[in-house]
Amino acid sequence: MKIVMAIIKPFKLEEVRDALTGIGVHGLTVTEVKGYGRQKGHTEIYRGAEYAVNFLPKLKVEVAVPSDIVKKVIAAVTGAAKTGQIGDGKIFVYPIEHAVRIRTGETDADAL
Amino acid sequence: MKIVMAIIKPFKLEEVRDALTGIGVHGLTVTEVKGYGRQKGHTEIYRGAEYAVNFLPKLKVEVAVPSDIVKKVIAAVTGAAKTGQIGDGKIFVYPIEHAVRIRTGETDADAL
Amino acid sequence: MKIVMAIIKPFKLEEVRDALTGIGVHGLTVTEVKGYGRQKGHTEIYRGAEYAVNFLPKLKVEVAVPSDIVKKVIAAVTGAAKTGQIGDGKIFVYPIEHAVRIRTGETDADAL
Amino acid sequence: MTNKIWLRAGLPALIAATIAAVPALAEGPTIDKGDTAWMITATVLVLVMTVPGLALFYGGLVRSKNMLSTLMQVFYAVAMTVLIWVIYGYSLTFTGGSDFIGGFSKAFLSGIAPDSPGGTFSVGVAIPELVFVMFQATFAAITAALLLGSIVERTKFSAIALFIPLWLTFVYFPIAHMVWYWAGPDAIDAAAKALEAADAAGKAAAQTKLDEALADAGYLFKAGAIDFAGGTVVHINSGIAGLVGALLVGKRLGYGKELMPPHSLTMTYIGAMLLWFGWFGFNAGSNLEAAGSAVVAFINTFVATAAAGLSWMFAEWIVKGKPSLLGAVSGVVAGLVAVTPASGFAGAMGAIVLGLIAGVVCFFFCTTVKNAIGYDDALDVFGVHCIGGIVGALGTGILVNPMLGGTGVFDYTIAKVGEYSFSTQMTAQVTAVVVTLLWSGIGSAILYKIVDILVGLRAKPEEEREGLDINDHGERAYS
Amino acid sequence: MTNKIWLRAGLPALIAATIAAVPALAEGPTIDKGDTAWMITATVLVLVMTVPGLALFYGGLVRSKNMLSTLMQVFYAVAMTVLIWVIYGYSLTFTGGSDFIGGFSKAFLSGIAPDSPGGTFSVGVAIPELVFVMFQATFAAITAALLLGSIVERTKFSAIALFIPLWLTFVYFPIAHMVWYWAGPDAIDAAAKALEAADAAGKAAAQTKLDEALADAGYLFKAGAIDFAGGTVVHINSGIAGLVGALLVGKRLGYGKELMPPHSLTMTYIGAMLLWFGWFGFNAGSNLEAAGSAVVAFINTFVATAAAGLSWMFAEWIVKGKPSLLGAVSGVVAGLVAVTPASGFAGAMGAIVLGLIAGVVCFFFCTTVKNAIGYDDALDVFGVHCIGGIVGALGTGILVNPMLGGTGVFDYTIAKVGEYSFSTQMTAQVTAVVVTLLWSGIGSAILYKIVDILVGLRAKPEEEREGLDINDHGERAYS
Amino acid sequence: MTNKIWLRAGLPALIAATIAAVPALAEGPTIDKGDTAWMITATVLVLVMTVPGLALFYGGLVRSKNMLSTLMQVFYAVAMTVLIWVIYGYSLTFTGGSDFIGGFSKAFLSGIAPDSPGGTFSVGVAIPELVFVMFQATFAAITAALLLGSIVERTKFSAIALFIPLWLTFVYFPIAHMVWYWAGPDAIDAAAKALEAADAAGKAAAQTKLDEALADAGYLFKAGAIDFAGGTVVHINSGIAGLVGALLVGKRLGYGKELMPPHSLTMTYIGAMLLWFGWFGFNAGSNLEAAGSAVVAFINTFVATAAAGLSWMFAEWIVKGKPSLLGAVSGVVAGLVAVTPASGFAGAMGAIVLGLIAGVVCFFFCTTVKNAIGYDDALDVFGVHCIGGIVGALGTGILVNPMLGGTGVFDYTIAKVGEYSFSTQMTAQVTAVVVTLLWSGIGSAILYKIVDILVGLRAKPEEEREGLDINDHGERAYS
Ligand SMILES: Nc1ncnc2c1ncn2[C@@H]1O[C@H](COP(=O)(O)OP(=O)(O)O)[C@@H](O)[C@H]1O
Ligand SMILES: Nc1ncnc2c1ncn2[C@@H]1O[C@H](COP(=O)(O)OP(=O)(O)O)[C@@H](O)[C@H]1O
Ligand SMILES: Nc1ncnc2c1ncn2[C@@H]1O[C@H](COP(=O)(O)OP(=O)(O)O)[C@@H](O)[C@H]1O
Repeated sequence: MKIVMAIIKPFKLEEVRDALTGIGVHGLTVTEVKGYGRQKGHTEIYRGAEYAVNFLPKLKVEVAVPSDIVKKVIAAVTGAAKTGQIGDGKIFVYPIEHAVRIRTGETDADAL
Repeated sequence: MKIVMAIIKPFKLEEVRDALTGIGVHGLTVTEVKGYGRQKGHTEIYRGAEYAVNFLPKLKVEVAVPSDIVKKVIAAVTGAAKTGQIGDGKIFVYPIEHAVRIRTGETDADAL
Repeated sequence: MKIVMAIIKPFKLEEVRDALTGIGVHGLTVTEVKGYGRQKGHTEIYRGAEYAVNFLPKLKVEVAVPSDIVKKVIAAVTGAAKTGQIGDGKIFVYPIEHAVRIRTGETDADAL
Repeated sequence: MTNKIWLRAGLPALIAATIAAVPALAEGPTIDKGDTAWMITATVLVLVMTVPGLALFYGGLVRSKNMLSTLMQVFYAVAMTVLIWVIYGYSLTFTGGSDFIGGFSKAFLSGIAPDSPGGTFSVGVAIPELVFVMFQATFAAITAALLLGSIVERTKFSAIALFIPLWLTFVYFPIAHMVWYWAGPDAIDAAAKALEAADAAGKAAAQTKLDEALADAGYLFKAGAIDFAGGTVVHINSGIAGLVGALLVGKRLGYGKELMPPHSLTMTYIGAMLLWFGWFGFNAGSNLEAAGSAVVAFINTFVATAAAGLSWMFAEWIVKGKPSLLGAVSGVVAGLVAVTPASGFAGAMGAIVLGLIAGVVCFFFCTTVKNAIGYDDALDVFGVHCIGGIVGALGTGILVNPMLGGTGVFDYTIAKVGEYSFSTQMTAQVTAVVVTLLWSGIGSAILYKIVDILVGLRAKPEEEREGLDINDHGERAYS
Repeated sequence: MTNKIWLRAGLPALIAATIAAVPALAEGPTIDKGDTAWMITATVLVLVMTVPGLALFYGGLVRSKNMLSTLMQVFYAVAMTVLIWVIYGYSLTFTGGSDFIGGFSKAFLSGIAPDSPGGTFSVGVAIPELVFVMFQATFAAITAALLLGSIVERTKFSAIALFIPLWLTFVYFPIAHMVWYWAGPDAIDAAAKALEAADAAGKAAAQTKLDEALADAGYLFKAGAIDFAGGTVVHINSGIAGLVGALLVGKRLGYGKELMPPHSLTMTYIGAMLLWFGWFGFNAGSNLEAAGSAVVAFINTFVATAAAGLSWMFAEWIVKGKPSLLGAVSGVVAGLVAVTPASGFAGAMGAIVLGLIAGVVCFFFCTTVKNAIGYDDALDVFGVHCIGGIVGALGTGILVNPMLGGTGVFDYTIAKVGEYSFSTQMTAQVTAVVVTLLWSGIGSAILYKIVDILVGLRAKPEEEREGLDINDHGERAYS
Repeated sequence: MTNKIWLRAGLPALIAATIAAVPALAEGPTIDKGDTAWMITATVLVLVMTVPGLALFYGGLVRSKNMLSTLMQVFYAVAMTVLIWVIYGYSLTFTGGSDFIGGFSKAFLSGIAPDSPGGTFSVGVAIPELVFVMFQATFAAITAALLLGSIVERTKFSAIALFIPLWLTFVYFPIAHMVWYWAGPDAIDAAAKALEAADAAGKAAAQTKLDEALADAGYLFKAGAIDFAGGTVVHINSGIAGLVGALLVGKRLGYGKELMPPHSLTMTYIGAMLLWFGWFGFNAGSNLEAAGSAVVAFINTFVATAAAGLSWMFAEWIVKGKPSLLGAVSGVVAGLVAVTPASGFAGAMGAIVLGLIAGVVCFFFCTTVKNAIGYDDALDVFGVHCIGGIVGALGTGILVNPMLGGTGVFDYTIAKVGEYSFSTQMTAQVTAVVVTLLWSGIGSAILYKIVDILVGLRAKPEEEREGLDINDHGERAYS
């Protein structure tokens, strides 16, 4: 199993969620994060103080899936999260060795 | 070493923390997340607008532990976080290659 | 490729960011987390109720980098985040199998 | 023309006078410090009901990325209105001239000294005119601010900065003049007394004088429409202007698709309660003295509001299954709006009924009707203020009836309460509603178009996405 | 019975009269616009002290998942009280009948015209009765809202919706009638004068008349208990009702185990400061005219509050090691509560001492005692309002003593301040405290039980876990 | 010495008198209930402008980890000031003695009864002295609270707890006495009349009496400086004390390097609007009666504020490219500060000009100048209050000129408005500014040093990093 972790623009969440359910993935976990990268931030001014804000609000979406559908998941996320503008985000995939559903104790594939 | 990452119900944090210290795990990191899965959300109504809210507040608990105690950790978390109702959450385990304690520079096992 | 995940003290973020850009790493994702470990928390009192607060605010910094520079990254983060006092935090490194830049579809090294 | 004159002041001035034990001195009206104290207080209450009151009521309902832009727009409307008002707005509104607009004789407040007396609704009772000037300034300010609720979260600040002064000048001042400008009680009372006193020879001349005094008033005032504290001038006016704005500016990106929950109902609650608080100045202050119908308006502003808050809440509980806080406070505002024109005229029990109706009607409108039509009036300015204002304007025509516990309408030409006639009164009320809807609806539409051409109404999509706080003002509300 | 009458009004009415230079006209009491202006202002101050004041003070202390439910419950209490009050509450409270409850003669405010004069505490001085009606409405409203603080975060909204009207009817109205209802200064003054004037023949009859006038009052009023602005009626009453509620509803899930920190002490601070702000209307307004003991109550509401805020803060600093903001603002409320019954009677220095004591006593109670006993009075309604109210009620009996800078108690039958007797006064004070504790404690217990049977008091465990905002109201406070 | 006396009261007392129709009775000044009602209201307005007004304005601008410490410091300043004021502050400030400080004759408010009349600025018009006592208490309180803005986020609470009482005693009371203490209108009027009436024989004696009456005043008052509501006493005074504090306490850790954005501009907005709201009590209340220049101060407090808010906003829009909410509300405060000394003297149009200038000057100062110099006045107490206060103090000297629509300055010795002389007036104004800057600057520096030696001014670095809320108060603002 793998976890597909995607950093996306906040307003894209609903579309990504729909794309995933579209391919049969019905569970995911979302975290509010701040991202730093090529996309340039903005300047904020509070009286005399000017700040260049480089950390932009993003969402981190984590989905645990069977290894065989990772490609489909990546495609789905990419398709839904893409705007073509700088800051669309990244997808990272890493392996997991165990998965457990706390409620039932089911493990691995059954737990996803 | 592994990181045991558990998605749990927010009010279960204290119990999970106690269960872990009970088995000698004295460090963990918690993140507020929103989860989507089988557990159905609720409807919110603001004047004319009705929203079906499917993302529910959860906590993500990450614990880095030596590989040999992973099973015990899983058992401890499962035991503490379980309510038996939908939405209890998941546990995912993935490997880490290095661990460093910033303060001392100690690495791997000593760093946990 | 690896993800270097560091738990640091909040006010150290700017220094860590500078250290990373200093070694040519121009992307990272930050999450507000709460940490539990050796560093003791503080007591809060609200009228009759006294709480020992053991979870302290930390920042989780995640950087995806090519495997070959992991050591440099660890060194940079350690150098910048260290205060020498308990609670400086940890660094964990884990492997990633794929990386994708959503905007362009570029993968792996090009995506970082 | 008729020599009857229907007046906004509900309570017989003589009662007021005796209550207040203020003798009408030969050398003109006197000023009682109790009245001055009350009117200064009432004025600051109306200010606080707008900033921060209305600003928070609105701000809590938007997403946090647009919080500052909402607060800022309301503040701007207030500050700009205050300046325009003392420079020429007061003069255009409260001096004679035509039936539709006044003149510039009091521009820059010229001729108004600290001790210049301003008429009230009681013969021989005055307050410092400068206090009246500022009391009315706060009315213009909140009206301008109210309409913004329908176009928040997507309209450029520069557009609003330009729209506000135009709208006040071409829409608010004329309507306020039409409804509220008149010669005042002392002028009419004097002319009427002169007519009585006049011998056969002088009768004709005296009659002309009286007719002139009566003719020196706004169009709707002369039509006999009664609006104690601004149902037409403030609420219907801003409500329709808001709807037109919502239609011309268009829907917010993602409206209907994305979740757009209020970012802080706590702020909305604070705002609503400050609106209630300040509205006592708005309604009871509109009597211009601490007596008579001030007390009537005061109690009605309590009971109608409580009734409307509960009726919306219970309606929602029954229809949607849960009583929401947003519903309850929306009902509060609906009740305040509806009772505004009626506050000095209706009896307490009549006000309760009015509140109960307003709460249910506005609930139905903001939920069912709005969704059916599908426009994006972001904060329901139309559904609450325009609809509630119409309920109030028509309700006033009914509840003023002494048979229903109302105060009746005072006729200065005969120095007592006039006969109540349902048809006459309702005709006048309907006229006021229709004229206001047309003037403000059409006028606002033209002004929005002009602004759109000059600076553009709508923010860029990516700016709207990221939020107006950062893009229009370079700040974030919360860190 | 005695023909002495102890009166809530601290200051000799004649002084008040001369200060105010209001002549007592032959044809009945006159209304001064300064008094009307002040009383309208005072009334809206009491409203704002409740919503949003009290609502925020309470709301800030709960967890964010219960914020809206807390705000909503307070609003509901206010709105429902206002309607019930004008329909029958005022009549039951402020008309004669028995020593324990009034009648329905003024139900629906029947017979009260905009210009009906309502008595004050000065002979010959009146205010519009409608203003008095609403001033008192705000007292009933805040009392009903106060008790909710002990049962928030776990009690169903439907239970509260039912409990409030019952509690007002069977607990608040009777107690307010017992403490505050009397025939008024003019009636007694007239009867007393008549007795003097009466010749041998008429003496007996005149004496009967006076006795009747004196007998026409509430039980505790006749017992000689003095409570200037509501120490017993408002604070002890709501405080004991709250404790009973906390015991019957039970502890919040996880109480004592989980962290339950206030979700926004900023809101609690705003609320506390608005309570102070509005309390000037509450205390100084209770004199019913802008004179005499209004000024006394005004200054005492400043100094006792400041003293109590600091005494709690310093006590905490010494005992716990740190001075907390929550401690300071809790002291503020404790001081306001304690000075409420004493405000029109004590001298400024006496008020400071009272405040210092109240702050320390309530601090000790909310920390040590409460934890020792272990009930879950969520927001310390009992520890602050009931305990603080008792400190105030007893303190008033001492500080009213002219020897201690107090004003003494005015005796209308002899038109001057009566002799001060410690034992007499304290007996009366203790009686009032005990009667209130018993009536409210027992009455509330019965009503909670009835509500529990009819709709159930307690929310389901999972609903309580998830929060009442989403489950009772379908909303979230913050997004 | 001269027997001319320049007075703070702008409006001729006779006009006031006729407006108010208050007869100056032979048996001393009378109290009008309208004045009492207004002054009670004005006083609570000044309280609410400080807590929660100023506290929120400040609190919103700090980081959330220091929110409670900021709110707490402001509350502490208010509570402590209120107690000190009634114990000895009022006496030191408002009794005779030297030109620089009063005596202890009224310590513990001894000799002040509920009905003791306190002088106003109109001959024969009084208010209850106790009301004046508390009105002035709120001025001392806000001044003490204002200066804290420059040293928040790093100063220990214990240091502030010690500094406040010292500062009031050695800096505020003397300055307030110098500027505001005088014998009062009745004393001077009586002496002047006596002089007229006196025959050749009595002339000399009468002249001495008058000179004595005139001599019985504070140093700057006699110098002819006019400051209607506290430009020097409140704003320049706290502003310079704040700057000195910022320099002595030092910069916040990370100042200039780390981001320190306001944690809630919503709170800052609420605070600013409550400041505006309460400032009407501050300025219009400073006339001490509901008449004459109260009305002038009232309108000026509207227009100057609106003008300054907009001028800062537009200046920022032009210079920085975006109009910020923080800029607009900072302008609001700058305008309020600048109009404070001028409020009862300037005409409305003059006040607008003053506001426009104040907004731009303070904007320039808080951005360009401050950054150039590089001190860490955290919340710009110096840039807004001291600079704005100086603009106002000097502007007052110009705008009081009747030629510019000003009211002129009333001369009680000749019972009419005196000749206006630019040079005389400006000399007096400059003197007042310089004396205030020196006394407060030097005095504050000494007191900070003393406090530093006794308890230490600055929090430990790690405590400052973690935040003062947890370390000084053991609480967090939000959970
Ligand atoms: N090397 C990295 N490690 C972790 N997160 C990254 C990395 N590079 C980018 N990100 C995340 O992806 C987001 C988008 O990256 P950015 O370079 O701004 O735009 P794009 O992905 O279009 O090139 C960043 O805000 C950050 O959250
Ligand atoms: N495939 C998944 N990947 C990541 N997180 C998941 C996944 N499935 C579930 N979760 C997380 O687990 C939580 C509980 O899952 P849910 O299906 O609602 O209940 P249960 O675990 O009892 O079946 C979800 O809210 C989500 O945060
Ligand atoms: N085993 C662990 N797993 C995950 N996070 C950990 C672990 N141990 C420590 N942490 C994180 O590192 C932070 C610092 O650890 P702590 O023991 O307090 O200080 P130090 O790292 O200096 O020994 C903790 O607050 C927690 O967020």
